[in-house]
Amino acid sequence: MLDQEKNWGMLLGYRLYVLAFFIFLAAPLVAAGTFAFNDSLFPALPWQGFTFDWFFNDTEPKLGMFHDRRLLRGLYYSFIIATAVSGLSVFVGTCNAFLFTRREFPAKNFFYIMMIVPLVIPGVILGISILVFVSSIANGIEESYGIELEFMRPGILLVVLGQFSFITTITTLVIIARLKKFDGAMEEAALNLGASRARVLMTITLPFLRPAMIAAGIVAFLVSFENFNTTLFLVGSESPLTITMFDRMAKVGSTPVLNAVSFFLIVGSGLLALISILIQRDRSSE
Amino acid sequence: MTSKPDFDLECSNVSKTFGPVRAVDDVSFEIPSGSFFSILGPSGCGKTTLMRMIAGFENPTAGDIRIKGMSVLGTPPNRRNVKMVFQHLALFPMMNVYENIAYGLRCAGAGKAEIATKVKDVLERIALPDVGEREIHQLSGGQKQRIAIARCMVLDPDVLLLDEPLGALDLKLREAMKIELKLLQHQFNTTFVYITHDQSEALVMSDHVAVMNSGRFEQIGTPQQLYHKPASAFVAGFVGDANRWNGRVAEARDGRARVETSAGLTLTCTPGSGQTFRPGDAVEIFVRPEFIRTSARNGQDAANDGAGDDGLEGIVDSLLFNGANSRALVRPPQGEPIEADITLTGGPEDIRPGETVRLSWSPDQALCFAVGTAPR
Amino acid sequence: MTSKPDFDLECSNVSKTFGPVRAVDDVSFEIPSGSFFSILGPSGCGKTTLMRMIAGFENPTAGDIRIKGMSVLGTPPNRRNVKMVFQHLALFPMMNVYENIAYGLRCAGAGKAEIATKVKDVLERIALPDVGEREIHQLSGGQKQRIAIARCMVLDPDVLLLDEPLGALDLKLREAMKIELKLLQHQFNTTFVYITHDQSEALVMSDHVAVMNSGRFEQIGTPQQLYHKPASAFVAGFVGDANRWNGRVAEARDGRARVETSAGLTLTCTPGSGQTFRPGDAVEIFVRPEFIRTSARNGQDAANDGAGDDGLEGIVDSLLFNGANSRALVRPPQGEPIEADITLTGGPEDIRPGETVRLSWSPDQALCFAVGTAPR
Amino acid sequence: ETLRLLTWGSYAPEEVIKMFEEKYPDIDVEVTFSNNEEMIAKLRATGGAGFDLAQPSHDRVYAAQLEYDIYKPLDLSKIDTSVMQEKLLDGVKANTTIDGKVYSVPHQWGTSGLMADKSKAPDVSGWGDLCDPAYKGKTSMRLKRTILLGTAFSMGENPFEAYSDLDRYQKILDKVVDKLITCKDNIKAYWKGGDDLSALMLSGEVVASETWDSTAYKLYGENPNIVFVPPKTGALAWIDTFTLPRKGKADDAAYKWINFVLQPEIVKLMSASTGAIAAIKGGKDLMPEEKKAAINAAFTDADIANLQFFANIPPGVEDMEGKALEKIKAATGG
Amino acid sequence: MNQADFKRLSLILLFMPFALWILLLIILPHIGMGVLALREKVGPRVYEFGFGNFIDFAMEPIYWNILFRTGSMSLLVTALALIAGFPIAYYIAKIAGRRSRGALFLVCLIPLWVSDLIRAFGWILLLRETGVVSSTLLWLGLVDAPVEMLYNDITVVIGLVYTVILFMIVPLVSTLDGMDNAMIEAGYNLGGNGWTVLRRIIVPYAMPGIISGCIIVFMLTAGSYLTPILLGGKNSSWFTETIYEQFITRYNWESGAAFGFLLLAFTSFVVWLGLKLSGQTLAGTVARN
Ligand SMILES: Nc1ncnc2c1ncn2[C@@H]1O[C@H](COP(=O)(O)OP(=O)(O)OP(=O)(O)O)[C@@H](O)[C@H]1O
Ligand SMILES: Nc1ncnc2c1ncn2[C@@H]1O[C@H](COP(=O)(O)OP(=O)(O)OP(=O)(O)O)[C@@H](O)[C@H]1O
Ligand SMILES: NCCCCNCCCN
Ligand SMILES: [Mg+2]
Ligand SMILES: [Mg+2]
Repeated sequence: MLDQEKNWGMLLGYRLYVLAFFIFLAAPLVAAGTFAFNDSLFPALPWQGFTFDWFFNDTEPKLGMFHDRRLLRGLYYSFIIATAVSGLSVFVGTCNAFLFTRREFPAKNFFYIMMIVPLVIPGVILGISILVFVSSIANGIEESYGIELEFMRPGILLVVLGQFSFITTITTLVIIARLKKFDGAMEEAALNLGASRARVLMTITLPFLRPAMIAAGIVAFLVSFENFNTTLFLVGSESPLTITMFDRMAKVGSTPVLNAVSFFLIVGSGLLALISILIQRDRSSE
Repeated sequence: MTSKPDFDLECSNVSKTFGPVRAVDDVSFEIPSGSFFSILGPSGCGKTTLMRMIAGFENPTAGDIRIKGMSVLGTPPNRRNVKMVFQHLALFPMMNVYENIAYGLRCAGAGKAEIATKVKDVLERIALPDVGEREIHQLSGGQKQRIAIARCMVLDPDVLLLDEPLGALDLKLREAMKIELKLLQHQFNTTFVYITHDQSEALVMSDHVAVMNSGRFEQIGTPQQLYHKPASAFVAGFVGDANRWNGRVAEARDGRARVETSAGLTLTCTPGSGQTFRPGDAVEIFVRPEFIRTSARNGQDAANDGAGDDGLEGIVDSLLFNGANSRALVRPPQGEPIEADITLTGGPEDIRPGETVRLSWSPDQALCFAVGTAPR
Repeated sequence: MTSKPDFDLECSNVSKTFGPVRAVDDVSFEIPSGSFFSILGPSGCGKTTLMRMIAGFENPTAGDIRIKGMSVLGTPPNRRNVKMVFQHLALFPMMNVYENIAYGLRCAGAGKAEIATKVKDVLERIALPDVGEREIHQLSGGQKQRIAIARCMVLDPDVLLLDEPLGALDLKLREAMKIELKLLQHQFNTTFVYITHDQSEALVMSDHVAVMNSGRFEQIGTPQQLYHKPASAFVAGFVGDANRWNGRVAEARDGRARVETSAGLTLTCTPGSGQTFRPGDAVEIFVRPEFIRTSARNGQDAANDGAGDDGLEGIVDSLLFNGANSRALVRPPQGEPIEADITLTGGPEDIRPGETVRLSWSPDQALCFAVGTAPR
Repeated sequence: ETLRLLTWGSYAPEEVIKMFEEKYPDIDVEVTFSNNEEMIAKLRATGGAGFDLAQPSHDRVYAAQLEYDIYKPLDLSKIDTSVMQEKLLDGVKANTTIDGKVYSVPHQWGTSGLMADKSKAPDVSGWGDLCDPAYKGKTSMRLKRTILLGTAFSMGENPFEAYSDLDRYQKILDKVVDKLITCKDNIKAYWKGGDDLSALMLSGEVVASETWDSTAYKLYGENPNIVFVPPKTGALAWIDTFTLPRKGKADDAAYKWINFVLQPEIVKLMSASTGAIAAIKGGKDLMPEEKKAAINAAFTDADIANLQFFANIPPGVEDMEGKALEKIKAATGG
Repeated sequence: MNQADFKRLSLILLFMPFALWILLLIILPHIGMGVLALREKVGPRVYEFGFGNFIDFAMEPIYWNILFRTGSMSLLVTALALIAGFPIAYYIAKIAGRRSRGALFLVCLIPLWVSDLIRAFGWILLLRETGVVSSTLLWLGLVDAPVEMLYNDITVVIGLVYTVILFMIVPLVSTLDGMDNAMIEAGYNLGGNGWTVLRRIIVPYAMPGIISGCIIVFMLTAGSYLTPILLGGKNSSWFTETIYEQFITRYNWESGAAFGFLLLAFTSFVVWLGLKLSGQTLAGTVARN
C-alpha cells in the first residue's frame, strides 16, 4: 500500500516535470507572440493595451506587417526559396531513398555515411564553404574569360543550394524510413498482374511513398523557412524573412511588428507541422 | 497452331544458382490442367525460387518453363498469364478492394463496364459480394486471403501460384482456410500450384504433391503415395510423423531385412521402393506412430501381435493427450523414446505413465532406406 | 510461520476492469505445487491480464492472489518470486546470453562466482552449455525460447508464468517445443502456468487446464475431463474439433433428448453435465469427428450401427487426406457438411468423393447444451 | 528596372521610396540593410555585383577598393554636387580618390560619442567615464572600432596619427585593450544595434553608453533626460557616402536616387528617419525640430570645432583592431 | 542481358543526383575551403601557400579558448539536453496514452519549426531586466529589485538547450518507441528495481538513440550562431562568431576558412571520440531515424 502511494507520488512528480517542460517550451514563443498585440512602439513591458495595429495598420510608425513591404518581400523570398528547396530536396531525397534501399553498389556504406554527413556539418560552415567555392569559380571565370556569371554570386540560387545541401539529408532519411516499410512483393504483385514497370512506379510505389514525400516536403519547407546560419552567408539582395528580421533587429530597431511576424510564423508553422504529423499518422494506421 | 497442350505448366530440367548456392537443381515436372499441385519442402529448399522463376521474377540458369505448351523464358513477368498469391498477400493498401481487383484488368486495358462486371462476378464467386468499397485494413485475415485470390482469378490465369499463403494466419483460421482453398480451386477449376512447408496443408488440399529437398524434387505423387509409399528416407521422415532408427542390415531376404539399430534393438523392416540391401549396409527405419499398437503388458501379453509382428516392451514416459490424436512416449530398453498413437478415453483402461507396455507393429509398416540423403 | 502451503499459487475471486471492460471476472483457482497448469481461451478473453496480475504488473480490482500461501497484493513485481516468459520472450538484445541469464542474479546481489556457477548450471540443464557468449540474434527460435526459460529458472521461482511462448515459432518447431517444454517442467519440477489459445498445446502439456471465456473460467479440469466431459457448450466447441448443430428439444427422457435441428435432422443426444431439458428448449449438439463411423452404403448398410446409434446418409463432398488424421466432408440431405475421421490407406476399399456413405455415432458421444454462452 | 540599395538601417524610409517610385514609375527599389563591414564583405563575395548603390562611410572606401576592387568610379557629371557642403564633399573626395578617379560623394554625416541619462549620470563627459565605477553595471558600449578609437583619445593618444606607424598603433591598441578589459566589469552588456541600445537606455537598465548620435536624438524625443554627450576629446565624426558597386547594373537609377534624396524636402524626411545631418548646404536646418533641439542640447560650437573625422583605414589596421576586439571579448572580466 | 543493361542504367540515373549533390555541394566546397585556408595573406592582393592561418590560430590562445569554450559548453548543453529530454521522451514513448502521445509529440515539435531568431527574441523578452519574468517576480514580491537574467553564460546554455532539445527528443522517442514494453516488465520481473531497469535495460537499449541525439545536438550547438550572439553576455564568444568575424568584419576569408576547418575537425573529432567510447557507429545511430 505504502509502495502504491510512493508510486503515485512519483508519477505525479513526473507529470509535473513534463508539464513544466512544456511550459518551458512554450514560454518564449508565447512571449514573442503576445507582444504582437501590445499597443506600444517597443516590444517590452509595460502592457499598453491591446491592438491589431502591428498586423494591419498602414502608417508609420506603427506600420503593420501586412503593409510592411520589406517584411512582405522577405516573406515572399522565403516562400520562393522554401518551395524550391522542398521540391528539389524531395526529388533528390526520393532518388536517394531508392538508391540506398533498393540498390547494391560498391562502397554503399561509405556513401551512406556521406549522405548523413551534411546534417552534422555546422550550418555556418556549409554556407561558407559553398560561398567560397562558388565565388572562386566565378572569379576564375571572370578573370580568365571576362564573363560575369551572376547566378554564381550570392543570391537566391546559392541560398537554395546551400539549404538544399543539408535539407536533402533530412528528406532522404524520412523517405528511406517509409520505403523500408514497403513490401517489395507489392511491386512484384503489380508486375504479376500485368502492369509495366513505369505503371508499377506510378500506381504502386509512388502512391505508397506519397505521405512520406509530403511530410518530407513540409519538413524541408519549414527548415528552409527558418534557416539562418547557412543563408546568412549566401544571401544577396533578395533577403528571406529571417535575414530581414535579423537585419531589422540588429540594424534598425525592433518594433512589435517583429512579434507580429513571429506570431504569424508560429501559427503558420504550427499548422504545417500539424498537417505533416497527421499525414504521417494517417499512414501508420495501415 | 499446335494441338491443345495437355499440361498447363511444364518445367524441364530447371536450375537456378545464386553464386555458390544451387537454389533449384534440375527440377522437372508437369501439371495437368485444372489440378491442385503442391510443392512441399523444408525452409530454404528452393520452393520460392522455383515459383519466382515460373512467375518470371527470376531467370532460370538452365532448363525451360512452358505454360500451355509455350516456352515463357523470354517473356517478362507482366506478360505471363501466370498469377501469384504472395505469402503476405501484397494487397495494395492505398486502394480499396474494388480497385485492388480491378488493377490487373485496368493494366490489361479493359473498359469500365467490363471491369465492373468482372469484379462483381469474382467477388460473388468468393462469397464476398459486398466488400468492394472496403479498405484493405478493414478486412479479416481470411477475407484478405480470398481477395488476394480473387485479384488473380479475375484475370483468368492459366496457372495460379500460391506461396505459403496461409503462413501468416492464426491456427484456427488456417484450418478453415485449408478447406476453403480447396473448394475455391474446384470452383474456378484453374491449375493451382501451392507452396508450403506444412505437410498437413499439402496432403489435405492437393491432387499431387512434389516433395522438395535442397533444390531437388525427391518424389512427386498423390498424397497417399507420399504417405504410404515414400520414395526416399527424406520423404518418409518429412511427410507425416515417424519414429526413426539408424542401424545396419544383419540379414536381408524375402523382401525383408533384419536390422540391428545403433541402440541395440533388432527390428524387421521392408525396404522402401527401389531399395535393396546387403548385410552390413547402413539403413534408416521409419515407423509411423499410428501403426504402432500399444497394449498393457499385464493384459493379453503378445497376443495382440500379428504373425511376425515386431514388438518390444517399454515404460510409458509420458502421455500427450490431444483428444483423438493422443500419443504415448514409450521408453524402450535401449535408445530414444518411441511415439505411439493411442486413444485416451479418461476411463480406467487408459494406460498411465510409468506402466510397462508392449508396442508392436507389422514389418510391412516399417520402411527402411539406405542412409544417404540426410533428412531434416 | 503457518504450515507449509499446499498450493504454489492461489487466486480467489480475482477481477480486473479497465474502464467499462471487464477483462477478468471473478476468477478463482489454485495450483498444486509442481504441476503444469494451462489457461486456454480465445484471443481477448483476459488471459494476459490475469497473468499480469499474478506477476504484479496490474493490480486486481477485487480478489486476492496468494503465492505459497502469502498474499502478494502489496508486493511490487520485482519482489514477487514469480517469473514470467513473455510472448515475444523479451530477451535483452543488448546483452549476450550469459548476461541475460545473469541479470536476475545480479539484481538479487549474487556474487560473481555464484552467478557463473548458476548460469553454467542452468545452461546445462536446458542442454545449451556452450551458448553463453552468443548474442541473442545468433540464436534460433527454439534456443531463444529455452534461454528465456533459463533466465527465469535460474532464479528458482515459486511459479513460472508463460504467456503464449510458442506463438511466434514456426510449425515444426512449435510441435517439438511442446514436448520439450513439458520435459523441462518435469526437470525443474516447478509450477508452470501456461497461457495459450491453442487447444492442442494446452491438452498435450498440462496436468490441469482452465478454459477461459470473456474473463471467466468456464471449466477447470484435466485435459481428458475437458475433452470428454465438457461442462459447457463453449468448452465443447473450443476444445477439440466438433460437428455442431442447433436445434430444439422435441422429447427428453431417460437422460437422452431428441432434437430437431434447424436444418431438419432429428438427432438423439446426451445432455452435457448438469444440463436438463424440457421440450422446446434451444440446444446445441456437439459430435466429434472421431466418434463418427463412416461406412460405404453398398456395404453392410446399417449393420455397422450399434444399438440405438444415430445415423444418416450423405454424399462425400471431399476427402481431406492427412495420413493418420484424414477426414471426410460428407454432405447430409439437409444442412452443413459433416466432418468425420476416416482412414485412407490408398487401397480400393477407400471411400471416394461422390459416393454415398452412412455416418453413425453413439448418442453417448453427442453432447448437447442449452444455447447460452455463445462459443466462438 | 530594380535599384538595389545596400545601405544602413533607416537610410531608406518607406515614404521616400514611395515618392521615388512615384517619380520614376519604372524603377523598383529593393533595400538591404547592412553596416560598413558587411557591405564590404558582401561586395567582396560578389566581386561588386548584386547591388547598384552602396553607402559605406568615407573612411571605409579606399582600402576596400584597393584590396578587393569592388567599386566603380563615379561619373560626377551625373550628380548635382553643387548642393553639397563643399567641406564635406572635398573631404570625401580626398579620402576616396584612387588613380585620379573619385569613388564616393557624401550623403549624411553624424558623430559617435556618448549618451547619458542626465538625471542618473550627470557627470559623464569623456569616453573613460564609461568605466567609472560609479556607474558599475549600468554602462554599455558597442564592441567595434569606435570605442577603441575613443578610448585611445581619452588616454591622450591620437590613433589616426598613429595609422602611419603601425607598430606605434599596436602599442596604443595594447593599452586600449588593457583598459577596456578592466572596464568590462563596469559594463552591463555590449550593445549590437540601435534597438538594443534604445531598450537599454529607455528602461534605465543602462545610464551611460557609447552611441551613434542619431540614436541619442531619437531617445531625446522619448525622454529629454537622455542626451548626446560629445566627449571632451571630441566626438568622432563620420560621413556616409554614395558609392557604386563595380558590377552594379542600374547606374542611372542610382544617380537618380542620389540626386533625389539630396532634394531639401526629401532630406527632411530622411533626416527625420536617420537622425543624421545631410551633407548639403543648410543640412542642419532641415533636421526636424525635436532633433535640432537635441543637437543644440548636445553640441556647443566648440564641440563642433572639436570633431574628429574618421581617417582612412590603411590596410592591416582592420586586422589589428579585429584582434584587439576579440581579446576584449574573450577576456573574462566580470 | 537487356535487364542487366536496364539495371545498370537505372542505377546510374539514381546515383547521379546523389553524386552531384554530395560532390558539388559538400566535397568540393570543403576542399575549396581547405585550399583557401592554406592561402596566407601577405599583403593587399598578395597571397601565398602556407599554413600561416593555422599557425596564427595555434599561436593565439584567445582562439584556443574560444574553441574550447564552444566545445565544452556544447558538451554541457548536450548533456543537459539529454538529462532533461530523456524523461520527456520516455514519457511520450512509454507512459502517455495512445492519443495524447501524438499531441505531445506535436507540441514538442512546434518550436522546432520557428526560427532561432524568434526563439531567442522570445527569451530576450522574457529574461531581460525589465522583462516578463523579472517584472513578475517583482510584482509577486519575490525580489525587491529587477533581476537581469540575460547576457550571461547560463542564459546562453538555457537558450541553447531550448533550441536543440527537440533534436534530442525525436530520436529518443523513436528508439524508445521501438522498445517492447515487455522488456521493461521482464526487467522488473527478474528482480530489478527502477534504477537497475533504467541503467541496465532502458538506457543500453536506447543507446543508439541517445548517441544519435547527442551527435546532432552537439553539432547543432557547436555550429549555432544566433542564440549565443543574441543571448550571450559580454564574455561570451562563440567560435562561429569568430568565424563570422573573420569573414565579415575582417574580410579575412583565408583565416575564416581555416577556422571553419578547425571547427569542423574539432567537432568531428569529438563525435568520433564519442562514437568510439560508446561503441556505436554513425550509420547505426544518426542514420537510423
Ligand atoms: N536472391 C538470392 N540471392 C542469393 N541466394 C538466394 C536468393 N534467393 C534465395 N536464395 C537462396 O536460395 C535458397 C532457396 O531459397 P528459397 O527462398 O527458394 O527457399 P524456400 O524453399 O522458399 O524457403 P522458405 O520456406 O523459407 O520460404 C536458400 O538457400 C536461399 O538462401
Ligand atoms: N491496459 C488495458 N486497458 C484497457 N483494456 C485492456 C487493457 N489490457 C487489456 N484490455 C482488454 O481486456 C481484455 C482482455 O485482454 P487480454 O490481453 O488479457 O486478452 P488475452 O486473453 O491475453 O488475448 P490474446 O490471446 O489476444 O493475447 C481485452 O478486451 C482487452 O482489450
Ligand atoms: N564608423 C562609422 C560609423 C558609421 C555609422 N553610420 C551610422 C548610421 C546609423 N543609423
Ligand atoms: Mg519461400
Ligand atoms: Mg495475451
